[in-house]
Amino acid sequence: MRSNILNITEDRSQFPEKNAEGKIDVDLSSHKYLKLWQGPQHPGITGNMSLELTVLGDEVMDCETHVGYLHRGFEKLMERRKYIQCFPIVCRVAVPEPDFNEYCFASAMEELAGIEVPEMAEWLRTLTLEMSRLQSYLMWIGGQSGAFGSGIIGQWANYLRDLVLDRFEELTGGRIYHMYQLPGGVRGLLPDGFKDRMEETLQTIEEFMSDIEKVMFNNAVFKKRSVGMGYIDPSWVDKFGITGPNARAAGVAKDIRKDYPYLKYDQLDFDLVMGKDSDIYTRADVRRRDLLLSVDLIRQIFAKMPEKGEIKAPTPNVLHWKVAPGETYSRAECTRGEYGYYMVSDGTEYPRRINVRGPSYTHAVALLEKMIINTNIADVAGLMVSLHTYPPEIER
Amino acid sequence: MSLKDILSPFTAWKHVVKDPVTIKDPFTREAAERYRGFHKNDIETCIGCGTCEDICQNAAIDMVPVDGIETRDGDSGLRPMVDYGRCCWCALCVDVCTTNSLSLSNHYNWIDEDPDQFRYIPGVDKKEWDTNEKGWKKPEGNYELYDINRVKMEEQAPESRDDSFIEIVKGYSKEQALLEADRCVACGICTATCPAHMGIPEYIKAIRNDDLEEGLRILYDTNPLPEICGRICTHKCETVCSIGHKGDPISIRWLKRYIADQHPSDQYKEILGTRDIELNGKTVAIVGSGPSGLSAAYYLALLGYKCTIYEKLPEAGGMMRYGIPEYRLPYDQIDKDVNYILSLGVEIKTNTNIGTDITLEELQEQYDAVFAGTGLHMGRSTRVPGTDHQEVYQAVDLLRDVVLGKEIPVKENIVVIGGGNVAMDITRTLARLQKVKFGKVSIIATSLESEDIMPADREEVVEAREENATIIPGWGPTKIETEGEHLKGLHVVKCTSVFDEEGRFNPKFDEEQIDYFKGEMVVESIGQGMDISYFKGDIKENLKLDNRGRIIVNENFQSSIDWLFVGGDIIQGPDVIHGIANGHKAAIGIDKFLGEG
Amino acid sequence: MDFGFKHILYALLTVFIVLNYGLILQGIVRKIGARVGRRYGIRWYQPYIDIIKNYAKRSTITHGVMFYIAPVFRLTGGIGLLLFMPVIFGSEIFSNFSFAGDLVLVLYFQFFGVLGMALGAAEGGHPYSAIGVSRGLSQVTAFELPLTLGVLAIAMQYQTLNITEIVAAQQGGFLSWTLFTNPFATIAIMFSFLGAMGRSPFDVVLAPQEIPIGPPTEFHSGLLGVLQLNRAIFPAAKLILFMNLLFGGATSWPELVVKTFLIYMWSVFVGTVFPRFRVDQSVRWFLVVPLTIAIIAIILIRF
Amino acid sequence: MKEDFKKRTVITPEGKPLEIDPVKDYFSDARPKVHKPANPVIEKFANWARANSLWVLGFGTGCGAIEMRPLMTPRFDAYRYGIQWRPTPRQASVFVISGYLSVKTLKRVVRTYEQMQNPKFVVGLGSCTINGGMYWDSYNTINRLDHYLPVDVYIAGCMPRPESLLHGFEELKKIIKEGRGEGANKYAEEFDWYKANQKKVIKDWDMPDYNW
Amino acid sequence: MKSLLNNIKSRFSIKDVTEQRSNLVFIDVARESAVPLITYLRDYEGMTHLVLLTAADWIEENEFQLTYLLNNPEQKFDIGVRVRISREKATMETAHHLWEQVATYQRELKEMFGIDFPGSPGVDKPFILEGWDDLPPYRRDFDTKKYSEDTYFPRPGRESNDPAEYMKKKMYPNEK
Repeated sequence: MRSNILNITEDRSQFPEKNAEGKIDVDLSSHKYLKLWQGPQHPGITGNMSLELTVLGDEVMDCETHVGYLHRGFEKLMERRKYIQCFPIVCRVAVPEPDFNEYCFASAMEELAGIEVPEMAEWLRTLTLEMSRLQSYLMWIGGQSGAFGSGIIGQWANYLRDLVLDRFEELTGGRIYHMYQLPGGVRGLLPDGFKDRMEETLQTIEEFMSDIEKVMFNNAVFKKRSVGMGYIDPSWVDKFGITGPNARAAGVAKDIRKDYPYLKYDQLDFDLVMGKDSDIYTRADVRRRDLLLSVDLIRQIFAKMPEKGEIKAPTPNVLHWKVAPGETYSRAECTRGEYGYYMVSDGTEYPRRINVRGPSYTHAVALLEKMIINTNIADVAGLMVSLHTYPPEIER
Repeated sequence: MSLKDILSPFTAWKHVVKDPVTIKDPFTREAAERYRGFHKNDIETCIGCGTCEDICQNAAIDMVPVDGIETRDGDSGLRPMVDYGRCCWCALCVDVCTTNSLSLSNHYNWIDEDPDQFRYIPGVDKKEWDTNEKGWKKPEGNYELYDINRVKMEEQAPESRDDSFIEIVKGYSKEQALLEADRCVACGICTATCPAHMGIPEYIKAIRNDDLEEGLRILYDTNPLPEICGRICTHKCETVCSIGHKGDPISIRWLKRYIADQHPSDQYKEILGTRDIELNGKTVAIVGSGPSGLSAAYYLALLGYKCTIYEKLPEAGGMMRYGIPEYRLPYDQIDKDVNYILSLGVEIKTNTNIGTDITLEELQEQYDAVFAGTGLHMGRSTRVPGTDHQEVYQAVDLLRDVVLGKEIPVKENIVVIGGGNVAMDITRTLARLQKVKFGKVSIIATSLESEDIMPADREEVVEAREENATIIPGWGPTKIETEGEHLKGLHVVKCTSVFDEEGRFNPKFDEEQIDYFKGEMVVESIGQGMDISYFKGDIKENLKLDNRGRIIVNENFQSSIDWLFVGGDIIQGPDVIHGIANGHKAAIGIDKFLGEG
Repeated sequence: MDFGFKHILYALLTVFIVLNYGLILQGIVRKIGARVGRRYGIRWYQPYIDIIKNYAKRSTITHGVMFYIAPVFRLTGGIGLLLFMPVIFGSEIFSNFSFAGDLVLVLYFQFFGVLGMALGAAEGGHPYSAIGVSRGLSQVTAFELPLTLGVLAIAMQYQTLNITEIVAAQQGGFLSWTLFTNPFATIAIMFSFLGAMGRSPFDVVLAPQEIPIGPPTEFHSGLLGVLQLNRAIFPAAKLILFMNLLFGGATSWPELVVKTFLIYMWSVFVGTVFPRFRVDQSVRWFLVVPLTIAIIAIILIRF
Repeated sequence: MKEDFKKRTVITPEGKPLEIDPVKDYFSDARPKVHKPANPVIEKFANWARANSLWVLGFGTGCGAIEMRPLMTPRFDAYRYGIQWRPTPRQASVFVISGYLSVKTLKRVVRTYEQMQNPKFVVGLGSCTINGGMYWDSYNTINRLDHYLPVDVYIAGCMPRPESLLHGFEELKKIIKEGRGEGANKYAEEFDWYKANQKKVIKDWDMPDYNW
Repeated sequence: MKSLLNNIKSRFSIKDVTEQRSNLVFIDVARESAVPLITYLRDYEGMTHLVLLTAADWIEENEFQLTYLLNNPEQKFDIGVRVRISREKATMETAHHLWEQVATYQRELKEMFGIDFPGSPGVDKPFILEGWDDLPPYRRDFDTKKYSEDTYFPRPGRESNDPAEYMKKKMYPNEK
């Protein structure tokens, strides 16, 4: 279930003794323990957060997550911006996957304002969401292998991601921040020849993914490091609010694309990617298969979407768009789990309150702090990446 | 763990013999066709409306003056300056641009040591990407961030209106007004162009907020005749409206009418807070109850002056009542505006002709100051042969007679000379009378100006044609053919241009092309003149005129005689909104004059 | 062994050549690794610039005397390793200070640098250094065991502790190389070699993802320059050692280049595709796989 | 101030009380020194080496860090231009401030910058470093990087593309070769001004002014 | 969902029910019944997944609104439990014992809104901000633009003109 230096298999999660508050008593002056900070300047940390580790030898005794290094106060900034002005800033909440922010924001707003998005725009949104999932997974796979010391996968995966970004650039005009899913629709049809180029990219991805499977997933050392590491018990899923691949790898079928079909997902044919061992390896494998599923979904979308159509519903003048008062919650399945926007409108041109629910919020704080205890320092980075945490969505 | 797990990773080595996927020369790599790079701006097309500044959530855009771009009607003379220390390249400024002048190139590269360098005025400061054709442009198709099409106004159908004087335009309902007001981008380009500088974006905003009382207050800040202006204003604001560059301009005039229509006149005092005005004991006489006179009276009354209006005709309103047909401006609406002004303690003496019933000198003695806004009530003649015939009429006279209820000698075929709004008014009025009298319409209106530069409002021409009047622009009259008591018709010649290169009136004709319009009656409507015969004696001596016979006034509309203020059409030419603006400024001037004295 | 002034000059020449060879090798190997990742990688002469750059840094801070001495220790380890074994067999100039018991000294120098580094890094006060050092020491200890046993097996095979003699014994066709005469010892040593080269899967000491580059975390400027020199000389020296012990040594520079390059490529070949072991895993691995083989080698020699 | 940093008194094994000031113990408060360039010929050669061996500190301070990965991976492969990662500030020579800096990060950035060795260079990446970018009105991000650290070169963009970054590094190389990359000395010269600015925004200043 | 609403209506004092979507309902409850209600929902109605916990500031009414958004993973619907608490010395009962991540949420709310949750672990520790000495930033009366301008020196040299004002000035220089 877990592993530690001496390979003692009994449960060491209660070692050392915990006090009434559930924390261990650490006397640093005893020189028995060492305080170790990983981050914010640390290459093994995704994004910018820090872990305050208390270690005994190579074993982590206690961990506290510190976030806030990337806090920009989005939720406050949005309160003093008109709805349309929030549109360029929402994508900045999560850099690897801006599109889910754009979608959740737009759909929450459209729901409150009673706007019906045209068919074509829905297809294009579905397409960008899947492309986004693709590139995010590709970046993650580089991080996961990198965290265990294999640089070569990261090189390939980032190349593949770059290809997807090129397609994004053609479609949306932006590489990282696409600012494509405007409330009411999207900002452009597919450029000429886009499908062919995308298909080429997908083939390259599939080609490299089979290599990555051979080099990373059929790798003795990678298995040694990841199998049995970082176990998540299925009973924790509700307790910690775990969603997405982390839950699916634990055998809990949770996928918003299936559970609450949005956009055109009800017209796409796919099965949930599930795992059962719930360790780092399984989670990695679930994500790998999910990545390939995205490839398949993009092909399906191309096959099913119409050639032309309206891309934007008529909306009120965006310069003074007043959204009807009300509250709603809009969610989407991102690579890390449930992404959601909780929007409160008071009927003015400015949102009253927008709360962004990023999956990392639960994964990187409460869950990570629990999982990290009694692991090896060397595994901390790999463990963290296996939860696919991303700090900016914790602190926004 | 199997042997396969140990061996299969080595397959990675097959890549060592493959070519690197690296971009060999990343320094000259071009971005995608749609890439959002640095800004470009077509400064000739740009009007400096500042909508880009409004939508920019980064406060990255400043509107700054630019050398070589003059401020003029419809162009603020400002151009956007972009701060790349703020810009996030969302391109909303491009999508929202009212003239489609702003776009982004796909150039992405800007490195500098000095952080203060990262701002420039696209299109003005030359940049290497100015000629770059690629880059982000507003998406094609029905992609607009606001509605560029005007909300349709319900009107009387031509069949039901061509024999009556019922008001044609029905006015906006609340839903329509909200939709129309929503289209406004609140740029304010219209404000300066409007002679009265009405707070147009502000009152449109009041409509959006459904705060019509606030809207009314904004209207009365600069314009005491909203019902009238809401119907017949020449709406210079709409001409320059920034939305008009790619769609229909906002129907500012009708929105103004919408605000005024929503309030019964008995609520005005409450809303405008004019219930109790303290008099300051000074008195002002106002000659003429046209827009300038009423406007001056209103603002003077607000300041506490006791005003008395002297009107020659039986009812107040001047040209608004006696020059504009009822189907455009119903009399009850004039009464509504006028009565409110009178209710503020303004006194009116109708049927009182200055010069005959009472002289200016007497007014000077009785009052502290005098404002003269007597307007242009004399028709001008083309002076072509035959204009002295008895069947040749002046449009202003006929229009006045209609209002006064006099019998109009309508003939079966009529020719109208003129292409302005007055010409359209008389054409459509006579057409109605023809329809009543003969059951059919046979009237021709002809103008010097060709169709595209006709001074009349576009919708006037369209509506006139809907009412079966014939409009034939581009012809100049040469001779009226008469035969004793009877009039036969009008000879015309093709007019090729009206203004010379310097913009002066200097028509050119093509003598080859001639035409002949048959008719038993000719109405001239080529402009009006003023009648200032009431200035007599010393006053006439001391009053300074310019070389074209116009009274010289200063910016407060004070003439060379300090107690005499002059405004309205006789200063500014025929235009209701100018008249209102004059009256307002004269009121301020009088207050200044009397306050000092 | 007569220590003449001439010998010192010869030794310096050797060090100079090996240093340059080491630097170029470093550059080329990184380029090869980059090719697997489908990119061009650094320029082959980049390591030279890096060293010059580091020496050209203007400021240096210190954490104490040991902090200064540690890189010198480390470099001494590398140069010591090089100087006490023959580089080119049969060449007077490049036979260095090889003497009767040099094999023992060479094994000691393998360890010497790490110890010095441990002292210096600990004085640096950075927790990552401390952790890196503790990992490094345990890993070195772990792979030294099979290595020493393997070397012992060879010493027993050739009945000498002099590397020159070991090389001499391997002359006469490649079938007389230790590789073929004593395959078990070779395998054990070559597995240990993986650890000695500090590449994946045994690079947890420097692991940038886990503890940013371990022991040298605090070293900078000129101090890092010294370490970099060592990083060029030490691997090259190790390669020469393993070449001498297992692959018949070299009688000319081109032969040396070919052989050492191929030996180096063995660690690159493995290192590029495998992630890294945790230190407990690598220690266990060394104590199970190579050690067993080394023991077999010893036992085979005995009988 | 954190509990760990507060002054405290401990009893030594001899039984004597000993006052400990951890801030003084952990950090140095010596002012940074101005390091004059060496003689021009040597300096020129040194600058060439500095320019061609840019060791970038692996500290992604903002969202710009996301474009670092493409930069260092096959597609753009900055290694071939002498640009390399370095995970520790001691050894890095270039500090890429990749976008906005929250106050909490600024504190770490200042510390990290001060740990780097002279000469060191700062690249401001993205609009946020120039004038606050899209977070210009945020209560938690600084607006102008040059108020807190000497910046050598700015790259406009949000995000700047990897190509832009490469252009930026080329510009930096040019600056270094021309001997203008003296940010570290500037920092030392105007130390008090920088410190005052830093202290104005970093509210819980629990470190000495200069801590390497 | 109907029966669920009936169940809780009979057990708790519900102020109001707003049906936003077929699978999203907001329930307004009194402060005292909030935590018992979500405990009940979690334990007996299968709403085992806490989606989020957040607050909104209704400064005009001098109240904070707390929203506990609960999800039923089996039957796929959400219930948002809304509670109004006073802005003055805002406190709320802690719910950290129900889900592990609630303590984090409450820590954030304490920092960003100043809502206290006595008994919640680590609630007083700074979470995102460091050395913050102003109003809790998510409160409506905290002006982020002003704070930013006062603190972070905007780059000088920026000035803009309002087109309407500028045109009036240029075209009618004599008018005020």
